[in-house]
Amino acid sequence: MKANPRDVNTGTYYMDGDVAAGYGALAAGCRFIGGYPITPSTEAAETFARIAPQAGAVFIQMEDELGSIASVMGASWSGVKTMTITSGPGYSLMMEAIGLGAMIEAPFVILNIQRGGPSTGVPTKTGQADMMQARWGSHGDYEVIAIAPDSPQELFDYTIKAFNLSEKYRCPVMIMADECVGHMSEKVVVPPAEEIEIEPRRFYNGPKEKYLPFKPDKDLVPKMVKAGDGYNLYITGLVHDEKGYPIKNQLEKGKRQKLPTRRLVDKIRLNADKIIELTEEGMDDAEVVVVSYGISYRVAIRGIEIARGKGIKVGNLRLITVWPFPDKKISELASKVKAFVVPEINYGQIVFEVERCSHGQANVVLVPHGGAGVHNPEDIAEAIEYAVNEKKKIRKVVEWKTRLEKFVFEGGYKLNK
Amino acid sequence: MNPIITAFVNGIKKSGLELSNIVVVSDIPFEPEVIKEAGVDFFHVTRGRAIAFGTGLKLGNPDLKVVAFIGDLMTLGGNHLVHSGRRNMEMLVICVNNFIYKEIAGTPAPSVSPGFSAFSTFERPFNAPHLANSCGAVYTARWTALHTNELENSIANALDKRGFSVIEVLSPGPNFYKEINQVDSELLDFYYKNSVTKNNEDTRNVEITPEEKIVTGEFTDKEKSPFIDTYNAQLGKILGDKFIPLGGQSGRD
Amino acid sequence: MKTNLKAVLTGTHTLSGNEACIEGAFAAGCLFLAAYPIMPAIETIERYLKRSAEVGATFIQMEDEISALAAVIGASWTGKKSMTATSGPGFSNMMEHLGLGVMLETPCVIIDVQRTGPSLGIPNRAGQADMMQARWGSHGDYEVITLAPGSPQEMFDFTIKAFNFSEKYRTPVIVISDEYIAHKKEKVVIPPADGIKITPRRYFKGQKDKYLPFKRDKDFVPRMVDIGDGFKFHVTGLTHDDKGYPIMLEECQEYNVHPILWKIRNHVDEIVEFQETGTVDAEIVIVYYGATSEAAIKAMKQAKDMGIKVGGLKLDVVWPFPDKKIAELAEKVKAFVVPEINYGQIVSEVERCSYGNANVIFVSHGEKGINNTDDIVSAIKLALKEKERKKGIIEYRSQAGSS
Amino acid sequence: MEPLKMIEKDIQPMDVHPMNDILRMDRLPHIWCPGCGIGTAVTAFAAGLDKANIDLKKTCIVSGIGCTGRVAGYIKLDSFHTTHGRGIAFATGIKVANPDLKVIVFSGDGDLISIGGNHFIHAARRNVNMLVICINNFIYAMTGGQVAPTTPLAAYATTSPFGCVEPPFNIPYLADSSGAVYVARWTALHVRRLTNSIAEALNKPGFSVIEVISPCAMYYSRINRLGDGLDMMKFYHDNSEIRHGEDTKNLDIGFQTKIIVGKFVDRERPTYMDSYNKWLSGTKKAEK
Repeated sequence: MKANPRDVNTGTYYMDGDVAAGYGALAAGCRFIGGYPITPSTEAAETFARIAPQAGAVFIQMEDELGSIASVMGASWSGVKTMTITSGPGYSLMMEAIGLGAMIEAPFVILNIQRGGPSTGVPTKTGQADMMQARWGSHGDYEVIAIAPDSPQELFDYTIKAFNLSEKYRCPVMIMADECVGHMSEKVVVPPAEEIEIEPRRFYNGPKEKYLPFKPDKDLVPKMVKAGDGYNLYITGLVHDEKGYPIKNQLEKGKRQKLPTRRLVDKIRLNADKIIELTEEGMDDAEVVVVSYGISYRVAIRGIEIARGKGIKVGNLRLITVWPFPDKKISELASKVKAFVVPEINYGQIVFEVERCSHGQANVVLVPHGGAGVHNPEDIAEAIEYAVNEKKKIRKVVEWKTRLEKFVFEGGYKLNK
Repeated sequence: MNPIITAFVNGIKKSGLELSNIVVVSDIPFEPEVIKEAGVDFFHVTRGRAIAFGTGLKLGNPDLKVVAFIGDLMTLGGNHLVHSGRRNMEMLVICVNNFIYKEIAGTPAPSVSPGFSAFSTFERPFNAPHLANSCGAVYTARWTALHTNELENSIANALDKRGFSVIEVLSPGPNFYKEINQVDSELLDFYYKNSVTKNNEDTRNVEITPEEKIVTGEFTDKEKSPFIDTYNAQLGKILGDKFIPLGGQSGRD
Repeated sequence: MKTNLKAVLTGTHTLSGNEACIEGAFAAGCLFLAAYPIMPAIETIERYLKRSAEVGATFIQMEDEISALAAVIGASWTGKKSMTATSGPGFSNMMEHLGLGVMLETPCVIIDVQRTGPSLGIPNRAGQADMMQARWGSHGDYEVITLAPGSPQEMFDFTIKAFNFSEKYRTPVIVISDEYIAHKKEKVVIPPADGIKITPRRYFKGQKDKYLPFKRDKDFVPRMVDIGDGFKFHVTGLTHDDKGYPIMLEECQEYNVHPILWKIRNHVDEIVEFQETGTVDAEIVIVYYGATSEAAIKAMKQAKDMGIKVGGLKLDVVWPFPDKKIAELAEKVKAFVVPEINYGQIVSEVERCSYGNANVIFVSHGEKGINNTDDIVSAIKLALKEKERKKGIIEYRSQAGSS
Repeated sequence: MEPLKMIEKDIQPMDVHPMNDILRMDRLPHIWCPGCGIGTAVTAFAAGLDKANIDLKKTCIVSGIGCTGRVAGYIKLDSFHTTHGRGIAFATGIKVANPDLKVIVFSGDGDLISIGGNHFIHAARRNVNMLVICINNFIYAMTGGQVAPTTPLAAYATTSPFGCVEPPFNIPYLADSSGAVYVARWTALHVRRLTNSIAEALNKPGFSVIEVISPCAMYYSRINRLGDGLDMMKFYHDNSEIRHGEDTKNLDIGFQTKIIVGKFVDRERPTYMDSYNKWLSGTKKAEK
């Protein structure tokens, strides 16, 4: 299905990432955004509020993030594509509702422009420390899809893709951008509507009385209907059967009890290969592979250039889809290379996944950064150099001591003059 | 069956609305049979978020008639209640209040909801109709589980209103699944002896206190432009022809 | 430090996990609980309320879990040891304030009684699917300490430990139990008050005008004072310097946040606790925690009876994870068997730390929940049969469960 | 006359600022924009603290997030800058855990009424003994001018680019109907009355709310073309009317309409701790 020309503001723009995400959402056919202002994601909400009414879409600023995500799920079941926009603290507030979204299989998108954390942290500067939260933040077992764009153009493109994935797999999809990308102004090309591919909602077309809201198709994803179309829906956040009716705990009787929640994780895990998107470069003879995502990828490019200048063979792997994690790819690479270098703007999150998937075959070096800034490419280059020269197998993640750390803790840096 | 649910189902029928257009959002799980019988769509969402979820449903499809059941005494969801009242979001909120009995009776309450009995018995409850009224609800009423007939009519009236309507129902709280079908006869007796109906009473005077009788009745009934009308009017004024108003099927794919 | 004598119910009692937890809290000197009732954590609140008058402890039922944890953090700064109790959905709501607790470096204890998730799940059925959430649930970088008791007695002991850890490292500590332990009634031995080790709060003792709320000692833990003692301190959830004043710089972020992680990461060996049984010559090691303990121990016995060399590693402290221990065992054993009531959480940590040296067999959720002894035994057999070193987790799915 | 008296007290030798005891001088200059009313309110607050004659050692201040959320950082009391909207919840914990403390929550309209609306109404219902000072500048200023639950109908904001479509809250009415015992509203122009009001409310047991209408020269007045801070102050001067004891339901504020200020509610109700202690002694008796 192609995008509706009414929703697409075709043209070439110079805009920041947040704005591009707002344009992308509308182009993807988003009809409802419930949001709450939070730096640094507000511009996306502002953009949507400005362009939505002309396309019959609506932006509502809810009273808090709890309300905004609940309204988004409501709107999703009313039959429209929906999104919410937030950053770290708001994202933490949404955790309970994300579980509900996974449970009632409402397709919706969350745009999280990450900032420095924890808690209020550094609101106006960047961070990548919500990556694990995206996967594990809500209680109970569920799987989500998370995408990490690295430029305003990608925030446009991957917002559309996020909508498509959420419709396809009926699960919450997170766009885990960061403040740098969100506030970076670059050229953004909005293509004509006929060049934008849109995944339509998987509506049920059979006879009304036969409809089961949670009866899966072959790919484990059930079909949806709209509220108010006379299907007599019963949708609950409790563990439910195919009809949607809650099932009770029968374990006291000592019986086996099959839980339908298994499908919620399987529908992503078994389709992981179709979902995962990566880019790789220079892998053929690489001794060290740099694994990065989001803004760190763009910094890593420079770090790799420096290292290559010293004659080191470095491969560059970029995770566009961070969740589900490309276990197989990393595992495969691990048997070929000496080490992985993972620069990320946190003190170790995705690096542990890389460590897990490398199964002790390659060393893993973390180049950390606390946030409120990006890496110094020299640090990445030095970490690469270290990794290529390290002969031993090291049974833990090596945390590279960055220039910043040395400066702050050893260089006599004074915070209070 | 719980008298409130029965009254609710009868109330919808009395209102003459298209049943398939009604969506019930609740943080209390209903028995599936009830929903099947009522012929409405039903969403059981996280605690306290029924009103916010309903807001999304309404704005996603303005043709829907949304009814939100809140069973948590507006604790978790209090904020959504006051803000939706302020916006005058078109929806009916039925607030099931099980707090009062314990407050007033002063004796150990029957275990209507295990675990809740001992808590905070010293705290003053909200004057729910007044709170709703003060933040802009167009319709407020209070009934007990005993006033099934009045409750039915009230629900039918409220569904007729365009705007944010709140009906508080004093009842044993169906906080947990199994209790939804249980009603305590002792409690009904208590309501019978201790309530008085005063329609159109100023909501300031309907606070529930241990000393006075519970005032029931329809308290507020006013006209105010609902959110979607205000939205369409304001944006239409500014944007003119470019604006695609909410409502009908215009904005939907 | 002495405990309040009235607070310690010395003797042997039959208590449920939830009740034992509160007794542990009182024994540890807890004087404040803010909570919002939720299944299956309600009994903790009831027990607290029942005993609060004689102990002199304060209780408030807040309007939601968000405010409950906020109130707990506030109360902790008044000098009272504070806690909250909740279950999955409430725990999710607390995530933002878990981050605040970390940033303000406030000692407090959160009891999460896990139930089947996600979302509302099944309120009266046990689950273990909040394990990763406890570690990663809030935004930003932080480390937490999480204890996973496996019996009412451990509920009692670990709650005391949790308070001690939280005071020692000035951080929120999570005790992650589940519906099964919470409602299981068992004999709980409460020692005399003087037999209970209590870590006192690390108060600042110097001059008033010299106090800096985030000036770290050598172990990276700063010292605390109480509100109302005239220190006129300022604390903020923003990135801050030693004074607690916000500074929005990259350097300050490094200065502030990195030590918050170090104070846990550099003391992992002191924090991590586990119980080992028969791992010396084991071919297979069952890694378990919390509610699956019973089934795991039974399975171990059954397997031993069959002549299989099987050992057990019970994780008492789940976070920080005992990386070294697992890595060390991985080099000796053939495989790990990890039973969990979820679809794979701690098992991925075991996979990570085994560095490809041992197979990792995961016994998932099981349709039998905590009663999955036979599943574990079958998984052990599967582990023995597997000659190849597999990459990735091998999931054992019970016959009845496969579809 | 209070601010003057304060200066008199310290008049010789003047090597420290007269507010040195109450403001954190090492944090100045503050972050607020020129023309903003928060600074004025903070001055009034400092003077009010002085006038209230309370033990400052036993007083603490809690803020949420936002422009006004930064107030706690400038006040030399035990001060807490917490998460967005949770100031009242945090303060409730402090107050209940240690009832000897005097707790003040100083925050903005978005923080207290939007995201923190639930805590606001519940704390009022419980009648937790605290003073809430709510700066109302009709907009989210820290994040750059988004629509707030106090933005008047048809006023512009960045997330209501075609005019606000939601009627605003009448904060005194909301506070009153939830059960606050002391409710007043002033503008940033009414410094002396605001000071007196703060001093009075600080000595009032129970949940007290003071709304302070404040100009936001950077966002609200710029987006709506209302001039600078001084123009807003002039507007307040010409358009505010003092009506003590006015029924709180008549206190709606429209876009550039008359603002009614004054003290509206001053009543007695048992505070949370009163009820709690009463209940506690009751249970103790029952146990005996």
